[in-house]
Amino acid sequence: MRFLPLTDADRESMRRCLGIKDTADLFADIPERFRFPTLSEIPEALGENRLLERFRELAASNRHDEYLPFLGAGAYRHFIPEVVAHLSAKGEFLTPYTPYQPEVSQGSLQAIFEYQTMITQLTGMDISNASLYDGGTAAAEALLLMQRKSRRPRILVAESLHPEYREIIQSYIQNLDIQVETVSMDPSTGRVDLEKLKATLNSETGGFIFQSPNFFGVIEESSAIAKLTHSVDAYSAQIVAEAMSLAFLKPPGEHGVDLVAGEAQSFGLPLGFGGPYLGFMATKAEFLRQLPGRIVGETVDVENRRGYVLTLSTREQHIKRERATSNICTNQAWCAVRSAMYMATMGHDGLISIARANHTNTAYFADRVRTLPNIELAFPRNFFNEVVVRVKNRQVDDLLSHLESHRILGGIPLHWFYPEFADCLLINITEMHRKSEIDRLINAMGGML
Amino acid sequence: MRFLPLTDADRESMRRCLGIKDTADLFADIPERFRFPTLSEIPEALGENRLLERFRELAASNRHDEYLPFLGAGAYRHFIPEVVAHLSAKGEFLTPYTPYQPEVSQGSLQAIFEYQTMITQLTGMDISNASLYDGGTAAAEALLLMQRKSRRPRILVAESLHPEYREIIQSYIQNLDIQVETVSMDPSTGRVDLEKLKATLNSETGGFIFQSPNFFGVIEESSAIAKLTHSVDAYSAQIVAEAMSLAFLKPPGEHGVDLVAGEAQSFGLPLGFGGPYLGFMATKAEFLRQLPGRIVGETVDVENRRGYVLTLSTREQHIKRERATSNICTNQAWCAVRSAMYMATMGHDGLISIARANHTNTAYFADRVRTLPNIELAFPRNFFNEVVVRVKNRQVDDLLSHLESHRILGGIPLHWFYPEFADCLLINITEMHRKSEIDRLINAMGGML
Amino acid sequence: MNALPELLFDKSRPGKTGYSFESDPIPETEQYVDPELQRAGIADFPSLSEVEIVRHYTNLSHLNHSVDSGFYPLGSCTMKYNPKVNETIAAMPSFTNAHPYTPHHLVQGNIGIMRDLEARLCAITGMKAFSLSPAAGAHGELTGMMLIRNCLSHRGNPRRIVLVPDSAHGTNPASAHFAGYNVKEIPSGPDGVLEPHTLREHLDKDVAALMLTNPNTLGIFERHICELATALHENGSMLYMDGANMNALMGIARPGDLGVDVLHLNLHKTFATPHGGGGPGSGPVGVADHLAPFLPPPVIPKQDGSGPRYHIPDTIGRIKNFYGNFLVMVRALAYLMSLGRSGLRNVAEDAVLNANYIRCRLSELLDLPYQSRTLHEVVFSDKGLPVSTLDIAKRLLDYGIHPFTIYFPLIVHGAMMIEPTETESLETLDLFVTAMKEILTEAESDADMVRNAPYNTPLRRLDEVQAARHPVLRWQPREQE
Amino acid sequence: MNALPELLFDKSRPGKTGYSFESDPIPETEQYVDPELQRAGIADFPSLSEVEIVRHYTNLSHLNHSVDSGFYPLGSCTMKYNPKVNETIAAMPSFTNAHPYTPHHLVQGNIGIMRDLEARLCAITGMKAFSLSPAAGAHGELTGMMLIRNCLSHRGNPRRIVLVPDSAHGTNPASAHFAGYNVKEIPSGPDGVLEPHTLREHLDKDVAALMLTNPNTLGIFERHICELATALHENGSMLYMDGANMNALMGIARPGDLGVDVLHLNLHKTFATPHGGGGPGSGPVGVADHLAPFLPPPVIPKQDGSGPRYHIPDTIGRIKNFYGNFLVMVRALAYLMSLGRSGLRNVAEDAVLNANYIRCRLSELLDLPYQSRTLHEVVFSDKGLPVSTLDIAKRLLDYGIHPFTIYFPLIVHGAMMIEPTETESLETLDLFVTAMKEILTEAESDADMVRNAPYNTPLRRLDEVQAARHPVLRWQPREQE
Ligand SMILES: Cc1ncc(COP(=O)(O)O)c(C=O)c1O
Ligand SMILES: Cc1ncc(COP(=O)(O)O)c(C=O)c1O
Repeated sequence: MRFLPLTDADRESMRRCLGIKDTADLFADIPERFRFPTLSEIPEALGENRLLERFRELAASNRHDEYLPFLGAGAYRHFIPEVVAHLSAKGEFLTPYTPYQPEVSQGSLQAIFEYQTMITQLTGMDISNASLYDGGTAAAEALLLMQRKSRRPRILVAESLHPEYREIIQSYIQNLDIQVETVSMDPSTGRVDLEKLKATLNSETGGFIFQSPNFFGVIEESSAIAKLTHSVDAYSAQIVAEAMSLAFLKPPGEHGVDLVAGEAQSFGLPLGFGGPYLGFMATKAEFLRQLPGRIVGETVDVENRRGYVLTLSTREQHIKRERATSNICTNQAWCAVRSAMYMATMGHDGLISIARANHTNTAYFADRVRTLPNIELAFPRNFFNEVVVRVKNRQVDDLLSHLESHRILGGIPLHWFYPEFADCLLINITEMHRKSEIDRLINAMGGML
Repeated sequence: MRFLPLTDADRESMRRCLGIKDTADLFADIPERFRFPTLSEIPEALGENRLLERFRELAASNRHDEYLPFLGAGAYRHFIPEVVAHLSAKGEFLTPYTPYQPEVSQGSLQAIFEYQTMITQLTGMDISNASLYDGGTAAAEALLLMQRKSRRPRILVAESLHPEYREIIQSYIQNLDIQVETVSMDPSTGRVDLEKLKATLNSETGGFIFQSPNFFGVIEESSAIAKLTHSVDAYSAQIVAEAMSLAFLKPPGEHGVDLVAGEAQSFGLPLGFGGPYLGFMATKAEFLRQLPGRIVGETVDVENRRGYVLTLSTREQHIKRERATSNICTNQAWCAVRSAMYMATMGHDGLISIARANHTNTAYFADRVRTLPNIELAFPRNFFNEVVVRVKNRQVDDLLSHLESHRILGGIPLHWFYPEFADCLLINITEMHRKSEIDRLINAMGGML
Repeated sequence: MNALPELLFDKSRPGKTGYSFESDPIPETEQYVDPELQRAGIADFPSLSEVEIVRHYTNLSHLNHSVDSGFYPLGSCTMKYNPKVNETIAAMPSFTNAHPYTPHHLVQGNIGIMRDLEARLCAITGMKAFSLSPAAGAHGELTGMMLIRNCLSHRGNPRRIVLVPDSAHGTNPASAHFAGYNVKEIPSGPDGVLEPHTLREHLDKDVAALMLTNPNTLGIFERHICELATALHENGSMLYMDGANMNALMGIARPGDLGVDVLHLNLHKTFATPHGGGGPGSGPVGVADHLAPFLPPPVIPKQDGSGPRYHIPDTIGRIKNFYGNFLVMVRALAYLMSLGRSGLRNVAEDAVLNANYIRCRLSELLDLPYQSRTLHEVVFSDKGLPVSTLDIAKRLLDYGIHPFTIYFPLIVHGAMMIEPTETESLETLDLFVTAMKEILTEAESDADMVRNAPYNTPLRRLDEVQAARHPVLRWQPREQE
Repeated sequence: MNALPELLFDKSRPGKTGYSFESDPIPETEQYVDPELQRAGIADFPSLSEVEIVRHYTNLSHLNHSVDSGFYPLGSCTMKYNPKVNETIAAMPSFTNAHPYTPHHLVQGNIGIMRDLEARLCAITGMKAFSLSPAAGAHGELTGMMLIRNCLSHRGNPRRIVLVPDSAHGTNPASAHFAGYNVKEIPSGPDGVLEPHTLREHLDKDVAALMLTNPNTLGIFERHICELATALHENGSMLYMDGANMNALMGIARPGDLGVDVLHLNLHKTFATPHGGGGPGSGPVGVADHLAPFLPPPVIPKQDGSGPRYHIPDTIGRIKNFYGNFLVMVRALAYLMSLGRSGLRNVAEDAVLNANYIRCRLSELLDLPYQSRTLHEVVFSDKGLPVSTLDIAKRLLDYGIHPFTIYFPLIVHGAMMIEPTETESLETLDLFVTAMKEILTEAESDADMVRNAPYNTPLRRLDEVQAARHPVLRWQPREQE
């Protein structure tokens, strides 16, 4: 077996050293009747050539690559420079463990320190952790963090937060002493209904968690939200599911929010059928001791040379056990390093111009879709790269099938998550779409309506 | 431009340092009327996304991957473990220059030293150089080497040597004081006609160069050949175009030949539409000072630690200029390193078992093809993984078109190189062919004949 | 070669570009976004050329110890070799380019991968169903504890307490806590395993479950597991198994047969997916039949051709976006296919043989606090040594060897937790043993030398106290420093 | 981290396997091969597991300086950055899996690549046709000299002599020699370029050609080139241009316009294909119209859809198997497409600007033997220094910088030939200048320290004399040593 370096002779001499006849003797503690199951359901080994063949077949039985996609909703198709793939594939980044021994882990540690820095620059926050699992769990951690820090039992969640994120939050808090209440949206703007928010906030409220751009693609009024929450001494957490928007929009920090968390898959991670992605969390400095997850900090070695270490681990499970700020151990370190590679490669101008291209393309779609009969933008202003269209007198599923017959994946039907939006479709357009492809979507839509 | 790290500000400050206004001033020596051509034939730059698109289109306009191939003749389709691709793609192996500064090149140097060792083990020779361009030029270098060493003007070449190799030899010697004569084959065995060889050898003959397995796939009688050449104090050079055969056949060194050269593409290099491949050359120790190409040798550093350097460079063009043993400078170093990775990964047992699988599959084809009417093995014995079939009463091109209509690339028609073999097809079968694929070829052939 | 590269931000110069992307020209459009919502620039965000990026990360990469570069016997972490072919497979465009909300009939290959992986994990563990959603081991624990809680709630009472042996990994109590339980630590017995009588002493109607790592973090098989399971089940409690150490058991015994109700696996350990310097992982959760109704969505149906199920009436609810870490699952399945049925047992046997060989060779030199038979790892203590576990660990770095896990499990004084894994050769094990011997000799003759190690690493011992006291967590432009 | 890894052979143990391949079972067949022709084993051939292979080469890789890891100002070698996207492209299965004897209608993509590359090279150089066959620069030279010889033979007399300036690269005289010519070295003038009167002194009816490197190996543009060409042509001789330094000229001037009859290019230099630690390269040869009939097969026709031509009546004959180094061509074309029309000139301008900046900064410190304007590289001498060029080179290694080319060209005493290329930043150039300054200061105060450098490299100075005196060119099993 190519993964097993012991030879039979090695095994024999090792058994001699151990004074056993048969390696099976090492398992004598295991109840005999359960020892060495046959596992007949599992096929025998495949050679590397057959393994590759098998996976090529599996790959070929996917058909999505024949379709022009307009799917977003928390997972975005963006350009990834090839240099990112090459560098992140290096075994030296791929195969270490969590950098517990900093003297031989400066590669990963410095890369993560740089990641943390770029995340703070993009969000306008003071500090960032080293990653969380994904956007949805980052949102849940943000909620728990606000609750811990505020010591208040009640957290508000915007209806326009990604429905999967809300589901995850619900699962995370179901057994904890936290009450979560939903703040609904203004159906005309797609934004948080600020009046309702104001009415719901009270002195029991630890914080408000909202997404911007929100699930409908609409940019929220973060400044107003931050002000409202602060008026009852509660925190505000802005969730960002499309990290690319950070390079287009005013940083959440400048709006006064206390915490930004979300999904950074857009920064160099492929769609990958949903994972691994990259949860991030950046906050004001005051949250530091309550932050979940790993944190890398700068220090010096005994010769006073700059170096990096995992730090503030007294927050963590391996020290604090059940009183830790979270149970996270393995995080998404490599994804963070890869996203740092992406951000560094795109650079200041690149990231901004790609973000602009996202918006410009989406704006072009908006211009054109408005000329179609029987279809409208549900929320006609303040979107980044995602819009909701409302189809008049039509089931949105019919439209989707029609588009599919034109080899287009036209978007995500909102009724999956919001039954009241049965006539709405969430459409994502990025820098990857050519003008002609947007035109193709418009024409296919026009042909149906 | 992402490949140009200078900023406009840098350029400006550098120009100030140089005391020039315009970078164009640096080119003042160039005749003005020829300065700065417009190059309007060349399109403007493509962004990385468009570049990849363009090459994906080019790749898609190849259609060969829809066909079951049986093409060999000096370029062979073999299994390459993925680990080889991953390791050889490392930038640290891909992007250095020739290791002129050994203190910072031990990676490449040790890898080449190991390559040299494995080549000598496979060929049964004393020494190996660090690579040559490819099999054809290696054959030409072998011929020149024998002539230099023997100081005799006449070199014999077997008719069954790869026709391209013979063409290259002809080009290489056309302007030199060397006479080359062809020794024809025995049409019943496909081997060198030993009687003719004996008759042609004389005291003016410096050496005889033959291929085994030869172009027709037939294993030559190396021992007898070596004996015959030695009887007139001439050298014998065995060319190996299918390096995989070395793991199946008795090493040339044991047959007494003086020199082995050829093509090692089979060891881990993809078909790649013909290149880059890997010329190799291994000889008895006595040829050392006359060897063409780079050689890596072991030595020690000032602290007496084992290390490697390029050595014996007094043979080479940068020292000896027009009296060098060859003009080669850049060789195929990375291919040699990659092939060493391949050989090490396959290992002793792997290389031998893959070589056997080549032969077994080809033998199975031979068994089956002999059952077909109107078709025969032109040289029915002593082949490795390539055979010639003769089609009775038929143009071989018709058979090939028929096979192509069955999505099979049936082989190489010998009339490309040997008009007298108009009814013959050279068929290669490797470990990559499944039994069912060989059956498919047989059935398609049977359907036509 | 050893100096740390400058930071990206120090190298950055405005005007440099590392990328090249060509967008289509788009006609002028209406202005849809309020200007005050837009940003101008990103202060201090780096600008570098492509070659500078490549050099930065190439040079950083050389500062890492990794499985690809050497021995990494980090106990409990199963730092085994990650086959390269899995990377090739996980990089196939059909997998990397698939959007998670693609209509199911267009991604049957991907769904087939998850289905096959689940089936194999069921076969290996004897569990009846799996959720592939959890992103890592700890996430699997949380999911598993939620499953238990929901199931008990369904039976009428979620109960309040989860028992965790004192040898448990920190994630166990933390996860139980985030599932709303109070954690009660219980002691392992003198031979390092949980005694049934200890369990019984703590067992009452408040106990929801026991979280048991098996083999435990001492590397010892919890040989009373069947009895523990029975006691728990009779009390209406459940047995959670932390399966992070499944590398010792696959092909050897199936937790489902032993009475386990729910367990998690770490694909990034047992199933050879690379750990990435700290993730991503994948921590599938396997359950017995009675817990299956509570699994989080999406649930992959067993029959071919159908899409995942989202509506699971009794579910604990979603715990992760989309399907989980799909590309990690792809690697794990590729690994399982490479091993095949018999390979599983071969792996476990060699892993256990290697660990026992280390144990045998080092037990003359080091204190072995528990004498019980151990499986895939072995834990020594620094009792009686002139230097501490930390010192030995740091000195090992000078030998080019990554240290074992140190100071865990907490029940061993100065624990050295050594897990060689099956992908290490006898030669490597012997080199390690020799290095340990030499270090202990060094420690006898010159303890200070060992205490000041390492010497030959890119940096020497780092000041972790300063890092925590004066946290510098991001680069700042010089002016503001 | 610095020790050299053991050799594969020392690590090898019979019974280890690094591969896994599954062949189909094949029924028993007849025995076709005489038993005495078959081999049993391969003595001492290595056997290792996959993880051992990975570690071996990972650790070896860390011992190399490379363009990916740092500055590499090796003069004449154009060690520029090799874009990663080209590697992705060259690895596309449709290119890597194509057999060179595939019927042409099934490989039109590949043929199109070669056609486009040729067209671009023609446009850049002003030559009329190209052969992509040559495997490297020296191979291109040989091909070019054969072309000249065949053309002259066709005109009645191949002539005997090729003139080569004393500053030429060693491959020039060697290639001329292997094309059957006698080489006559001629001196360059006091300002480093070949003077027309020098040429005329040597020009007679025996002279077949002049081989001129332009810009030459001093980095100086041969500014009399048009006059030289005219003199040659009037004498019935030809002008061969060694185009290895085309990085200074692309987008700036076209050799074809200057009177060049034939030239070679080094794709592995000017066109950014990686040098691979010494190859593979690709050395296309471009010709003026009168040499086109002699090109080696295969010739790629200009019109789309057709196959290559093999039957070229006046050809010099084939010089390389198949089409040449196709996958190198793919990378070069990708690079050219990335640059586009204007990028070519930008590259040359920055390359020349960088070299002149180095020249300007270092000329206070080092002797500059030729004062002429230089382009992409600059050559200093060690005249007047307390240490030699070799010492400085070795000391540079301690600064993490690969040395310049040393002792070439031969006409400069202790030559230091510095070619930064356009892919270096101003910061890197400044670091290099600073390092040079420091080394020269060190040399003043402690010459021996510099003479014994390097100190911080994986190995220290190696004994090249011993290597040549007692050649050890392969590993041998210990018994036989
Ligand atoms: C025994 C044990 N349980 C649980 C975990 C947590 O797994 P993860 O790091 O994937 O969250 C670990 C990992 O260190 C472990 O060793
Ligand atoms: C000026 C010059 N000419 C020719 C060559 C030979 O090129 P190659 O090494 O590709 O054979 C070189 C390479 O060093 C060179 O610098």
